[in-house]
Order: sequence, then structure tokens, then C-alpha cells
Amino acid sequence: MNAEHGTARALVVRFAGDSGDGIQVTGGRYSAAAALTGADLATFPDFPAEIRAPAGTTYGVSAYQVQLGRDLVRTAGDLVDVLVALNPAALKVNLEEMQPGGVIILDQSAFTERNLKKAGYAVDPSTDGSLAGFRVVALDIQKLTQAAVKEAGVSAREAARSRNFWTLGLILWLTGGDVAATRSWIERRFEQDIAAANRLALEAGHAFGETAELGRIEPILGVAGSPLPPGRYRSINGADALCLGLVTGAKLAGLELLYGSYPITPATSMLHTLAKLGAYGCDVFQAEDEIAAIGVALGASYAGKLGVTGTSGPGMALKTEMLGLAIAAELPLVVVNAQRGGPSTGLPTKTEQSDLFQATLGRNADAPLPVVAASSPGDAFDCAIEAIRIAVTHMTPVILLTDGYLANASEPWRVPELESLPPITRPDPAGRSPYQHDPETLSRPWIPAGTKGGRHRIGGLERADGSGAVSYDPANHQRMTELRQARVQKIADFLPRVVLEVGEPGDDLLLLGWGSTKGAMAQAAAELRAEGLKVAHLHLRHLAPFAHDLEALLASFGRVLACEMNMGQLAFLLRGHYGRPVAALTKVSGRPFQVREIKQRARQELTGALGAVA
Amino acid sequence: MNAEHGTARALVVRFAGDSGDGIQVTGGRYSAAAALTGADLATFPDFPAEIRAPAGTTYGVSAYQVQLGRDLVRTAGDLVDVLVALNPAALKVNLEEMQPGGVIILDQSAFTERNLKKAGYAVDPSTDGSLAGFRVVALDIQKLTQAAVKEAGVSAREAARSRNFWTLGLILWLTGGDVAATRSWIERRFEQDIAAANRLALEAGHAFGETAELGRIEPILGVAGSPLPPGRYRSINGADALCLGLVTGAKLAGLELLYGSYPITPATSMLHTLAKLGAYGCDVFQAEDEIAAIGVALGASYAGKLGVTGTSGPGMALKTEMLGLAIAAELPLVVVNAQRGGPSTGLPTKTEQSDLFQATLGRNADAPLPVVAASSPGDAFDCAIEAIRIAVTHMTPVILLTDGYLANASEPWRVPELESLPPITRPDPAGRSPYQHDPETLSRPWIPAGTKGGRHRIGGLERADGSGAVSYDPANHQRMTELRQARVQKIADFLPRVVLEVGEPGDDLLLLGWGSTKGAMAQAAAELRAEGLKVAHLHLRHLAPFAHDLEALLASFGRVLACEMNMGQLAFLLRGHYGRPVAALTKVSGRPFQVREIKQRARQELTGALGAVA
Amino acid sequence: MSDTLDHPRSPLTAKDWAADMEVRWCPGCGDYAILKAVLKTVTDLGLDPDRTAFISGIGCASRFPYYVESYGFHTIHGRAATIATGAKLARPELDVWVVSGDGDSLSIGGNHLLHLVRRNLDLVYLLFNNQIYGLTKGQASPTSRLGQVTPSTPEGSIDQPVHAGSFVLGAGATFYARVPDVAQAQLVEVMKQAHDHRGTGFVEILQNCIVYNDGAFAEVTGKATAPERQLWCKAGEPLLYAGGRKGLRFDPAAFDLVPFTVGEDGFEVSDAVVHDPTNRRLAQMLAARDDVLAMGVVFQTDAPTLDGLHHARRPAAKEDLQALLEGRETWVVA
Amino acid sequence: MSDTLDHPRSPLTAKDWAADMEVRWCPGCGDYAILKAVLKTVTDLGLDPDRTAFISGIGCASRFPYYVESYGFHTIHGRAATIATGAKLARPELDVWVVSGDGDSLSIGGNHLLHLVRRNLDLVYLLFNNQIYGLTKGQASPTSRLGQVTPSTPEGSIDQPVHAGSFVLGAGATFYARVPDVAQAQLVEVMKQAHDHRGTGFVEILQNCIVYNDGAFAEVTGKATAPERQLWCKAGEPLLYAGGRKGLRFDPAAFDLVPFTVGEDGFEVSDAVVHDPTNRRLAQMLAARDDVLAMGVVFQTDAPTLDGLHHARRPAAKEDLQALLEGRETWVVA
Ligand SMILES: Cc1ncc(C[n+]2csc(CCOP(=O)(O)OP(=O)(O)O)c2C)c(N)n1
Ligand SMILES: Cc1ncc(C[n+]2csc(CCOP(=O)(O)OP(=O)(O)O)c2C)c(N)n1
Ligand code: SF4
Ligand code: SF4
Ligand SMILES: [Mg+2]
Ligand SMILES: [Mg+2]
Repeated sequence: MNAEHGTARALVVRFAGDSGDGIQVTGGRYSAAAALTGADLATFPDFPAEIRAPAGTTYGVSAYQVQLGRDLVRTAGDLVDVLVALNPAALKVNLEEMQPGGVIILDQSAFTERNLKKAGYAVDPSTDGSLAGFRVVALDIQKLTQAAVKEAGVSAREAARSRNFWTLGLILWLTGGDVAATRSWIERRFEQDIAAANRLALEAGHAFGETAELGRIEPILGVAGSPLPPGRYRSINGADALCLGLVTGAKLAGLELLYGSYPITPATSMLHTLAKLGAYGCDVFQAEDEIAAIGVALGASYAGKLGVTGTSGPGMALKTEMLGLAIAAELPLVVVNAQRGGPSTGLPTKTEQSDLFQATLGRNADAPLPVVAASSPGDAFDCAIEAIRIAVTHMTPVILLTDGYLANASEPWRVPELESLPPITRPDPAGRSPYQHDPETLSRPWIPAGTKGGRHRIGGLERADGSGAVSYDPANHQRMTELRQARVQKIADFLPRVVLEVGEPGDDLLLLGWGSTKGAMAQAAAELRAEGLKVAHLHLRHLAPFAHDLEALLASFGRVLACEMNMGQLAFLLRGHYGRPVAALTKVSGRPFQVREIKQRARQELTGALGAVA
Repeated sequence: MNAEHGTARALVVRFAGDSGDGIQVTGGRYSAAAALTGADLATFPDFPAEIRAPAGTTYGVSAYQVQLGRDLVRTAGDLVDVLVALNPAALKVNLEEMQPGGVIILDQSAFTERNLKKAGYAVDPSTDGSLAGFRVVALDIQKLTQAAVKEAGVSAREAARSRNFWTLGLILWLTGGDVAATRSWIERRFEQDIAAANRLALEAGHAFGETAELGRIEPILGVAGSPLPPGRYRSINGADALCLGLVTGAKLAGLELLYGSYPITPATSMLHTLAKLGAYGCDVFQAEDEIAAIGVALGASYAGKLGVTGTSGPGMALKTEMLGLAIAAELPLVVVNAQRGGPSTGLPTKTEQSDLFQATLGRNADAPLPVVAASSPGDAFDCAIEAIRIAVTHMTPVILLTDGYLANASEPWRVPELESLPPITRPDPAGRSPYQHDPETLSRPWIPAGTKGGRHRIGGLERADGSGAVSYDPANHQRMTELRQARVQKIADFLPRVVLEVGEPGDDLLLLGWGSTKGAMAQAAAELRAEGLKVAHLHLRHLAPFAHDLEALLASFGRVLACEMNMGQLAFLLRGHYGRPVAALTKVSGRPFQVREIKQRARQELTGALGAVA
Repeated sequence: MSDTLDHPRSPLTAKDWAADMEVRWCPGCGDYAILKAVLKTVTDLGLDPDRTAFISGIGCASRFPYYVESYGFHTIHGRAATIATGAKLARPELDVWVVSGDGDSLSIGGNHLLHLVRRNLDLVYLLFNNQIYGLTKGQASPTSRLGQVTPSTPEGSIDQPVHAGSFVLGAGATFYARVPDVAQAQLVEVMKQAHDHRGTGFVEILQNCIVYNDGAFAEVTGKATAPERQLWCKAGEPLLYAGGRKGLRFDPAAFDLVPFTVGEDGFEVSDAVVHDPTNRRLAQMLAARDDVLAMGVVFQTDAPTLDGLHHARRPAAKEDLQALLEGRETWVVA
Repeated sequence: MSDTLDHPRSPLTAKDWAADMEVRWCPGCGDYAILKAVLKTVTDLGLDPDRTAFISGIGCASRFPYYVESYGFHTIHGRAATIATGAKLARPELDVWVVSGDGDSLSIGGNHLLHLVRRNLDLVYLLFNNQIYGLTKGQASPTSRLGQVTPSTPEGSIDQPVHAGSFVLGAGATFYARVPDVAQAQLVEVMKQAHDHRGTGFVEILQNCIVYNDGAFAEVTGKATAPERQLWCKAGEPLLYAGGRKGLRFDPAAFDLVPFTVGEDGFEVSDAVVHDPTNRRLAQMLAARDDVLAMGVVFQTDAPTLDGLHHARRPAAKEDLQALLEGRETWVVA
């Protein structure tokens, strides 16, 4: 029903309220119910920086947006078709992203003078006509819920807490769904009284929709059929997918994994997830800081486990020196950076892709290393395996970039069959000197400390090529520096050809991206193409080294526009590598791209309204 | 007499021996004596990583090279005209850089079987004919010294220690100098006995040259006249010049300075120098690590002194996170990086220019800051003042790059007149809000903690433009990110036009450099021009932001070749900024460029033997 | 902080000291009580807000500077001590208060805290110890209990906790005091003493994180149990608790303090060790106990401060920068 | 390190343990003596060089791993403890020896040392304390004396030095010993005990830097003065020194140990405190003294090791990764 996202078979719903209102649960459950009907979907949870922000404030608004569709869904949606606003602040913050004519469901009980004031409203927007362009459904949800859950016998406070399930029931009805799946989830998840209250609220909300004859907005949940390829699916967010990928990658390489980390938003969710996976060969160590976290991971690799560390921007900064040691020592290591807004502490809970310079170039000395970036929750699983493959076959630290949006966003994910995943074969070190570089990969063998008969000394001082002795010889340093660069470059020999997501080589415009912008970019390219414009889309997984065929492919396009949530870092890198123009569409507002933003800029590029170099 | 460096009025002398042999003193004193005659000169001290490397080993060789000339001298020289080798290892290590036909002075007493073996010689090179192409002067300097100093009555060990002064006396004679200046220096510097021994050795060495009728090699020290502009001169190395620049810059800005540092080679010499300058408004604080060092410096700036911190590569890595805070907080700060060979611990005592990526792009998030690089010892003084000017007028951390070579190398320096230096005027904060950005510089006023009536709160979270309150607003973050970039870009409005060192816009080839490669590049360009080739040389002081007129100037040249002691970082940055080809001549052997290396590659570029993009 | 600053006693009220900024801690967080006490302390001390700077790291505790109407710097995680050191060296008359959480101070920032206390910078250091990482949603901190279940330690923490007091005393701290967040009056009193101490006035505040570690100090601060768990140290008075019914005596055999009940086993009040806050050995024994927690000023000794030494040492300013530029050897080219 | 490793006692000699690498310390450096003692220790202990790893930071001391024919990792400044922790967690059977200087351990690396000892990783930690930064040419370190003149403190250091022993004991160390570099036999003996200790065997070695801080321990180790300055701790024996002529007794008034001369002022040998290495309070008193230095094993207590707990805690391996990938809620698209 949203014309802007190009299909009438999709719907964007956003739940918003106080952090304490259970918004994330509501959104998650709504998505799960939708997924069970076979719908494709993409979600965007967006919560405040404060642990418990004061109720009713605009900065305390928690939101969860989901786009669901009967065709493939690539983003959580630009504009909202249905907004649930549980208080004035939630309305205030989200109104500007409403689809004209969209539906707004308000809980009147929360539109008190006090709350209106907290949200910065002088007059009640639900009564002063400012919502005229929308279909407003204002209900006293609070009261309706309390009435509904009475028989559960819970306290008034507990009863009020069920408000989110009442709302969920209503939305399910409005969009053509039923409550069966959610009801059984409630039963599994909560204790007796609470379960009863939540169930009653859910059912009452659903029934209300029917009896009050609100009229179904869009029966999308009732539609049969799925755009997804056949298979067994689950819902997964980027952080969980990445963790599963790490555990799976280690298993494919025949290794155990040691994850050293120090809590930091938004990387912490990986720490929490992995901490529960001890039974799957994953040890977790919460270190005293980020330096120790990478040190412990490197120590683990030194002794034969696969060391992994995860963090976000400020923590990455602290790991820089140890990355240099990992490069000099030629040990495998995976460093996950869940990017967030900066500089400095910046916007810890907001998303950004601005650590690309740091990942590719941000070390002292000539210190190259491979960089891989995940582009969707499901892709995070594959990228984690890819990062491990590169680390252990090329004996190098690898940086794996994800971001705050990707970490939290979820999508239906076809569960991979373990057996179908290709094993990661590690070169056999037997009989090789620990300092000898394999001609094919330019990598030395991995002989973990403790290996019988393999004892040797390594360190961060320059070593003589071949013998491994400390060396200050000028010619040797030249050779070793070149070798370190060539070793990373060599990885490109093992990469698949780059493949366009949308379009053809030679098109008028290439939209070039990396990371979590993929969905929006692919959608934009597809929609522009549908308009007859020659727009292609390429999304890079490997940011260092670039694939061998990338340069020629880029050269085939009339114009190249890098779209990134930073000030143009990929564009800069591409120009730096290839010495040819690349323009950039940048966004650093802490929010993901909207499809329309990309389309608008692409049209400008095509009409030549902007210079080639951003 | 060295044809390769293009003038018959110059001489390259290299002293080499064990670390304990007093090589650095000999070289320094020889340079001082030469300077007093009005010669221009450039030096290259080169010492081992070990504190006291075992005597006689090749890795324990300490060397000091000086080129002196009656025309302007730009480098310490490619090939050595006169080599003093106090043991076989010193001969071994230095032989390949000898000018064919050059003079080699050997101390026979050190050419024992044991020492020959330690140096890796199977047979004595002074007797097996392998020095045939040189003029070899083999003397038992040990014995000659002991005889000479007998009357001083020092122990045999002390007597042996005077060997370097004997050698110095000889070299002074061979190159046309006298011993007067050195004699009085000895008198000032040493205690009675030792002074006597050293003086006697010096005089005996000088007399030996005369009486043994060795024949003067090149009476360059006896030649009158100077290529230097008139004025009062002193000899200065890069580290000292930089420190004087910091103290002077602070004074010009009406500030006191707090230098927070943690020892690391080759930055430590700045710590040592500044520690003695307490009387000149310079406080020094040796911190527990590099993070604390920059934290203390930033804290000082926060409270109204000028915070400066200095370090080298691994320490820079540790300072990264705090640099982000300084950017977010918009406080002045100067960070000096004395670059060394890497990655990791690398080659601590060897020079390299490989931290340019780190300086310009090596932080998480979009975190731009200005970068300035010193190109000669004297220029280090000016650059320190420039860094302070930028920091306090633009309210930003500034990175000032120098390197290990520059830190130790010395040259005659015309002592500036303090009164002639323009003061650094700081914008008056009175009446301005601490969060308000000046339209001209986009900088906020500096209101140090403790200022009457100015209290306010700052921090690393994103702040609302204008009000300074913590803000997670998307549009505000976009605005602030753009402002941070524009603020650094604004600095270019205040930079002078870039000026070619050699050549004309539109020449066939531009040699583009930064940092300590300046002398060699200018020499190469001048020599190539003398051959009739259209080669220009441009040396950049400002590496971020680039001057406004740089792009157009670069575009005027047929080809641009960046010459750098790294794998091509400046070339990459220029391509990244301008999206046009820039080639690179790179060297990462831990040694400075030789003029001939640059000339050779420049010729290849001119004949099109190489592709445009390195 | 020394009490010799020459600033005039300002006539401000606690309200004047409160910044015009919405406080963003969770409702019920112990940080509110501490904020209240700090505002009262600076008010009572009559400090000059223009000469006062609150400097913090990152964490819930570290949001503190935003709420005080003085200078404030919310820096980065674990590094507040370094910035405070720089500020203090640059401007010794500044009244510096560092505010930091247990993770900020004892995990990532442990090294700076060690060096701060051994150097004895003249400032107040407030450690908000809630035995958890609040801001990042509840992971174990270095002060978390063995076995504590958190999202990062789903099977319980296996890291031996660090005692803030033992740590700073071992590092050479010159002042150590401990107070629970709920003891408003004592908190104010202790902070005043920390401020008047010449050197680093280190105060560990037991702070309840109502969301992620609620009740961590319930036994220590609970009405019924508090008397058995808190021992308030007073210089020159016997170490008694439980309303004077119990005490700590030195047992040479155990070579440690041991609890006793007055009147039992032949022990009397006179057997209790008399508190001497200047004795580091005694303080170490007190700080290490988990059964009964020493509260109030456990340790305080006179020692030179780094900023004091630094400024005393600073040579008289020489004006002759020109001579410095010239150095000792110059020559003239005509 | 625990002594329960099942590796066979290897028949190697100290020569076999010496790596084929030129030792690059200054002639006369105390590090040579320590190297010799370590080679003897590992030989005597019959360790397996293939199961032994020397891990160091950066500094003169940290060159150590190059000289031992085992696994070796010369890492970065101050971070050896973190890498050792990772290695030990990954491969608990590895015999890990950390070697580090006073700057490496107590300046930049202080935080990791704190957390290493409180976690009680099962390894040996050798701190080479020469009270100076050797490798960077002689700046003051955190253990340098007040007033010490160095190139970075031309007017003398004003930072109160940290006592390694006090620091690690305050941080919760389970083993602390001290030995001078010149005491070859005792060094070997103490290192064996550190190795046999289950947990972090922390040994502070007083090491002479002949170039930058020669004679720092001249009084402590000099023939004439040593008896008055060294007190060798033996479990169960009275704390006596100066050939038994002097001792340390507990003075309740001072609430500390005080020296006495046997037979003077009515004090006898029986007044000397009997050394109990398991008593942390006693160890703290001993470690803090500058007049007479406690040598040998000052403190040793039994406590769980992190690596032990970590591995005990590790859940039994589940093979069902496929089930994990599926999670709790799946649906099928046909
Ligand atoms: C370098 C860095 N690492 C990690 C973080 C994430 N982080 C913010 S606060 C915090 C710990 C908070 O715990 P604590 O210091 O005890 O303060 P509390 O929130 O409990 O008051 C962490 C790990 C960060 N901001 N910066
Ligand atoms: C990050 C970093 N900072 C500083 C240095 C320089 N550095 C090398 S060793 C050292 C200190 C050496 O002192 P110590 O640890 O006491 O060892 P010693 O040389 O005395 O044995 C320093 C500061 C470095 N290598 N890396
Ligand atoms: S998370 Fe805990 S410490 Fe942080 S504000 Fe909430 S209650 Fe307070
Ligand atoms: S500088 Fe000192 S510690 Fe380092 S090797 Fe030389 S004597 Fe030993
Ligand atoms: Mg906490
Ligand atoms: Mg040392």
C-alpha cells in the first residue's frame, strides 16, 4: 500500500512508546507472527541511549519498525504506513516519517497535559487538527487493557504493563493476522498470572478490532504465499547471525574459538550471545579493557585456538597497537567492529559506517590487513565464516565490520545445512619452518605454542625473511614490508568475481555500497531501473583487498556513486586505489538510508546536476 | 669532489665504529668545526637499537655521516668520500656506500682475528685486495693514541677511549681544518685528566697527518666563504629545533606549555630536551603510558595551558581514542609523532614516514584534524609554531609529523630573532558562549576551566550545535559532523599559497614530497634541471587540509611522482582527494632517500617507463 | 583537596549548584542520593563553582558532571584520572572532583588510578561502586561477586573481585574512605574530609544500581543487618560496631583483626583496636574485610602532593628565550 | 604454575635450554644472571621446552624470550599479561613464564598486572625491577627513588614510587617473592616455588642496570650491608636478619612490624614474628618496608586459578550445532 516503496503488497508498521512500554517485544512478536505467514520482512529497532530514560520524554522514545511484504523486502521501509504511538513523545518523534494518509493509533490515556508538555506540545495534536492528513485511531488503550485483564487478577501496575499486548492484538487484526502464534509464545514465556494477563490483553485487542469495526487496514498477514525461496527459516538479527557464523566458521576450520571482549554498545550483544555458547566450542573472556581483550584473543591464537575480539569505535582505537603486533607476528585473529556514531563517545546507540578508514588505513606504519563487511543479518553469518577463512588460511588479523543497525535489525533467514558448508582447510604446517612463507599465499605456517617439536620465537621487531631472527637490515625491512603488502593483496587471488546486485556493466550509473546500506540501495536501483533508468548496484563484501576485477568493472560505468553512512570514505578509498573519480552520497544522521534519498541523488547524478567527485 | 652529488665543493665524511667508540661525539665535533668555517652541512647519525651492543658486531656499529660544502648542502650525501672505520664490522657495514676511489681510514689495531670473525670476514679485507678501488690509510690508531696521551697519566682504558679524538684530529687535518675550536670544547666539557688526554690525542692526530705527510684529501675546511645567508648560526638537530619551536610558539601565543609524554624512541629526545626547559614556561610530565600522556595534555588544555604530547608509532596508536575526544570537545592540543619503522615495534631506531595514513585517517568515525610535517631540522622549529597556531586559533588537536632521521640529523640554523616572529593571536572568548562557532573559523571559543563566569560542561557525546547539550538528534549529528569537517577544511583559508622548491608549474614532472625527504628531493630536482629536464619539486608542509591551490597546481604537471619513505601513502591521499593519477617512489629500508635513487626514478617517469599509478 | 584555596566562601545554595539539565539516571538509582550529597557538600564548603571542575569517564556514574553547575568534563572510559591530572597541573587552584564507576576506575582505568593515588594529586576522587557495569546493561565488573550471574557471565563470574580499598592502599593512596549511598549525612561529612585532605581524597561510595544489581548492598545497608555489617571508623576511638556490642581486636596468632562480642570470651571494649587513620597497616586490614565493612575515613596520611611538588619545583621564569634559541655555540656568517 | 602437568621430566641440560642466539644485553647487566638462573630452573624442573612459552612485553628485560630454547613471544609494551592470559586459557597445559620490566609491568602495564594477579592465572611472572627504563635510555620508572635524577627528571623524580609487592598484594596476588639478581641459588629456589605454586607465581627480581642505574641495589646486595638490608623469609621461622642478630616484632602501639636487636631492650628471638607466608597482612607489612627488605617467598596462598575455573566450568561439548543454527522458532516456506 506504500507507493513509494514500489509495491502495493508491502506494509510498514512502527511501534513507538516509552522504553518501559515493551515496544521491542511487541515489534519482535509482530514480526514473528508475520514471518510465520510466509511474509518477507526487515526490521529496524531503535532505542534510546539511556537505560531507563524518564517516561514521556522525546529522548526516551523506543521504537520498532518493520516492513513486511508479499514480495521481497529489502529495508524496514522509508515511510510508515501504520504508527502505534503510546504517548505524545512517541507521536512527536515519529510523525515526520509518516506516509501521508497513513494510520496513527494513539493511546489517549497517555495524552495527558503532563505528557504533552514533556513532549513539547503546547496543545494536544490529536485534537488541534495537525493530524488531519492521517487516519487517526485514538483509543483509551490503558482503560481497555485494564478492563480486559481484570480476570487475571494481577495488580493494576501489572495490568497496565499488558498494554503492549493489547496493541499487538489490535494491529494483528488490522493487518489480517490472528493471535494463535503469539498466544502460545506468551504461554511459554511468562509465569501464570502475567501470562494470563498478556493473553487476555492480546485477545481483547484483536477482538476490539473486529467488534469496533475499525476496518482492516491491509490484510497482508492473511494473504497466502511467500516471496522467499523454499526452506526452513528463522528470524535472526545481525549480532546473533554473526555469532553463529563465528562458531560455525571455527567448527568448519576444526578450531575452538576464544572470544575476548570488553562491553561496549553496540558490540555487547555479541558478548552476551557468545557467552551462552560454551557448549559449542566457544570460550568467552570478559577482559579488563579492549587492549586486554585483543591481547587475550591474540594469545589464544598464539596457543592454537582461534582468537576473536569484538568491539565498537572507541574500543577499536584502543586495539590499534595490538593489531600491528598481530600483523608483524603473522597470526590469525578476527576483530569485529560493530560501528556506531562518533567521533569519541558520539552516539553509542546510533548507526554509522564511519570506521572504514580506521579499518583499512588506521594503523601506524605500513600495516595492511584484510577487511570484510557484512551487509545484512544473514550475510553477517557468511561474513563471519569468510573472516575466519581468511584469517586462518592467510595468517593475518581480519577486521569484520558490522554496525549498530545491522546488529539489531532482523530478517527471515534460511537456516543453512551445516553439511553443505565447505570446510575451511588449514595448510598443514608439518615440516615447514615457522618463518617460511608459502609461495601461493605468502603466509607462514601456524605452529601454535605447545606444538611438539615446533618451538620458535616470534615478536614485534622486524624479522629476517626466512630465518625469523630479529633484523635491522635495510634491505630486509624493504622486503618484509613488501611481503606484508603482497600477502594481503594475495587474498584477492582467492576471491570470487564481484557480481552486480542489480543492473549490467556499462550502465549509466553504478550505486556502489558496502555494509548495511545494501537493502536500501538494491531497492533504489531496482525501482530506478523499473523507471527505465540504467542504474546498477554493486555491494562490496571485501573492502581490503578489493577484488581483482573491481577496477575494470568500475571503469565500465558512466558514473560511480558510493552511498555510505559516513562522509565518503569508500569513495575516497576507491579514488585512492584507482586514481579515478568516484562520487559519494553520504549520510551521518545515525539512521539508515531511505530508498527515496538514494533515488533522488541517483537521479541528480544521471542528469549531471552534481560534480563527479564529492 | 663527489661527482654524484653535483658539486666539487662538497665532501662526505662518515665515522663508524662500536657504540662505545664515541662515534657520535666525533661526528658532532667534526661538524661543529666545519660549521665554524662557514661551511654548510647536513648530518645523518645512525646508531644501533641495542643500548650497548656487544663490541665488534655488525649490528653494534654506530655511524655518523656528514656532508659539508661550500655550496648549499641539502643532504648528508649519497656516497661516502672519507670513511673512518674503527673496526672490521664498521668497514663491512659501510663499504657498499663508499664512493669509488674514496678514502678509507682503518684502525689496524682492531683488525684482530676475533673482530674479523665477529664481522663475518674470513680474511682480512685490508690485506686481501678487496679494498683495491679505494685509498686505504691503515694505522694502528690505538697505539698512536696511547703513546700520545701518556703524559696525561690516565689509565690504559681511559687512554684507549681518547682514540676518537685522535681520529678527529687526523680528519681535521686531512680536510684542511685546525683543532682550536675542538680543543676549547674539550676543555669546557671534560674533567682535568680526561680533558688532557683527549686534547693530547686530538693534537697528536692532527700533527700525525702533517708529519706523516698523508696529503690533504680535500682542504675544504680551509676554504673561506660561506654559501649561507649572513646571520648568526647554530647547529641544531630536528628534535631540539622542534622543542624550541614549541616553547617559542607557546610564548608567541601567550601561553604556558605542558608536555605530557611517555618515553619511546625516537620521540624520547624531545622529552629529555623539554624537561630542561622549565624556566621557559614548559612543564613536563612523564606519564604512566601514552594514553595518560595525551590525557594529561588534554587536561592541561582544558584548564588553559597548551597541552602537547609527543610519541612514536606504537604510542600514536594508543592515543587514538583520546584524539577523538579532543576533536569532539574542540580543544587545542599538539601531538608530535616522531615516526619510526614499523609495523609494531618494528625498527625503533630506523626512520620511516609511514604514519601518514594514521595521522590523516586513522581514527574511528569521521574525525578530521589538521596534520603538519616538518621537512628539516630548522623547519621543525617553524612547524612547531605553525602547529600551535593552528591548534589555538582553530580549537583542534593538530598532529605534527617528524621522523627518526629528522630528530637526529643536524644542520646550521640561522637563529631567529624572537621579535621578528609574528605573535599568535587567540580569539577573545569574552562574551561568547563556549558552544558558539565563530563564522570565520567555525571554532568555538576557548574558555579554560577556572575562568571566572565561564563555567560550562563538555564531553565526548554528540552535542547540540549552539546549545552544547547532549543530543541524539539525527539532523544535529549530520550538522555537527559536517561542521567538524568544514572546520578543518577552513584552516586552508588561512594557509599561504603553495610554492615550488624547484621548477615551474607545467613542468613535465613534479616530484612531490613531505617530511625529511626534502633535501634529497630538492637536490635531485636541481640536478635533473641542470641536465635540462623539466622537473619541479614541491614539498608539502600541510598534509591536512591541503592548500586550496594544490589541486590546480598538481593538474598543471605532466606527471606527479610522490617520493616517500613508505609504501605510497601521500600518493594515495592525493588520488583520494583529487581522483587523478599520482605515482609513487617508495622506500622503506629505514634509511633516507639517496639523491641518485630519486633521479633514477624521475628519469624513468620522464621516459614513460612506468605506469602512472603506482 | 587542600582547604587553603583563597577563594571566597560563596553564598550559593545547593539549588544554585544544580545544573539546569534533566537528570537521566533510572528512577530509584543510587546516583541520585550521591548527587544530592555532593551538591550539599560543595554548598557547605562554600566552593566557587567557577573554580570547580567535575571530571568523569564514561558510565552511568560518569554522567555526573552534567548535573553540577560548575565546570564539567565528561571524558572517555577509564581516563578521567589522566585529564584531571593535567587540569590540576595546569591550574593548581582548580577544585577538581573526579567521578567514576567501578568499571571505569577499576577495570579499564585501573592503571591511571594506581598512578594517580601514588602521585597523590590534590583532588577528590569519588568511586561509585555498584558492582556492575550499569551503562552497558549489566555485565560483571571487577567488583562483582564471585558467582554473580550477568549477561556476560551466564554461569556466574569466576574472577576474584578486587577490593577498591585494598587496591588503592597497596598503590600508595593517602586517603581512603567508604560510605554507602544511603548514608546521606555521613556521605557529606566524608566528602568534606576528602576535600580538606591535601592529596587524593579517595572515597568509595557503595551505590545501588536498581536495574542491574539491585540489592547488592542490601545486607550492608538494610536496617536490620546494617549494624552487624558496618563499622564506622573514628580516629582515636575503638573499632566497635553493632551499637558497641561488637568490636575488632588484633589477634597475634591470626595476625589479623578478628571480631569479638563485648563481654564474651573475656573480651572487653578495651580489647578493640583504637582506630588510627594514619596507620596504613590497620587500614589494609580493615579494607580487606568482607564480613564487617569499615566505613568513614579508614585511612588518611600527610604526604606531599604531586601538584604541590611540581609547582614548588618549577624554576623561576627566565625571560631570555632568545638566549635559549642561540644555545651555547653560535657563529656568524657575514 | 602447578606441578601437576603430566609432561615427562625431560633430560635436558641448561645448555639445551639456551637458544642459539647472541645475547644482546649490555656487558655486566644483571639480566645475564637472571637468564642463567632461569635456564637452571627450567632444567632442574625438567620442563618440556615444547610445552613452555616465555612471553614478554618490551624493554631490555623483555628480550628474554629470544634467549630460551622454548616457545617465545616478544609482544608489545605492557601487554604481555594479556597475551599470556589468552595462551593459558587456550592451552592450559602450557607452562607460561611472563618476563617483564618495572616500566613494562608497573607503568604502562599496571592494569593488566592487577587483573592478572586477581584472576590468579596459573603461570610464573618474573618482574625484573631495575628501577629504571633501560631500553629507552634511562628515564625514571614507577619504582625509581624520589629525587632520582634521570634525563626525564633532571631535577629529580617527584613521583612517589610504587612498591611492586604492596601493589600486587593489594590487588589480590596469591604469591609474592623477592630476590636480588646476584642471589643465584635463591633465585633458582624461589622460581621453582613460583612455578610449583598453583596460580600466578609473582617474583620481583632486583636487577642491576649497569648502564643507567648502576648500584641501585648496592646497599641491599653489598657484602657489608646486605645482612642489615635483607631478611630471608622462611615459613614457620622467626623473621630474623643480620645473621640472626636482628629481627622484626609486631609492635601493637605502632601497629606495625618494628626492627629490634636480639638481646637489646629486653627483646629476644622469641619476640620476632614467625613467618607465615599464608598471611596477607603480614606480607603487606613486610613488602612495604624500605629499611630491611623481605626476600624469598613473602606470601603464598591457595586459591582457585582462573584457567582452572574456566576449564572446569566449560560445558560438555554439544555436537548439535545444527540445532543451534535453527534456534527455537522456525517455520517452513514451501
Ligand atoms: C573505550 C570504551 N570501552 C567501553 C565503553 C563502554 N562502556 C561505557 S560505560 C562502561 C562501564 C560502565 O560501568 P561503570 O564504570 O561501573 O559505571 P556505571 O555505569 O556502573 O556507573 C563501558 C564498558 C566505552 N564507552 N568506551
Ligand atoms: C607503546 C610503547 N610505548 C613506549 C615504548 C618504549 N619503551 C620500550 S621499553 C620501555 C621501558 C623499558 O623499561 P622497563 O620496562 O623497566 O624495562 P627495562 O628496559 O628496564 O628492562 C619503553 C618506555 C614502546 N616500545 N611501546
Ligand atoms: S543502570 Fe543502574 S547505575 Fe545506571 S542509572 Fe540505571 S540504576 Fe543507576
Ligand atoms: S640498559 Fe641496563 S637493563 Fe638494559 S641491557 Fe643495559 S644494563 Fe641491562
Ligand atoms: Mg558500575
Ligand atoms: Mg626497568
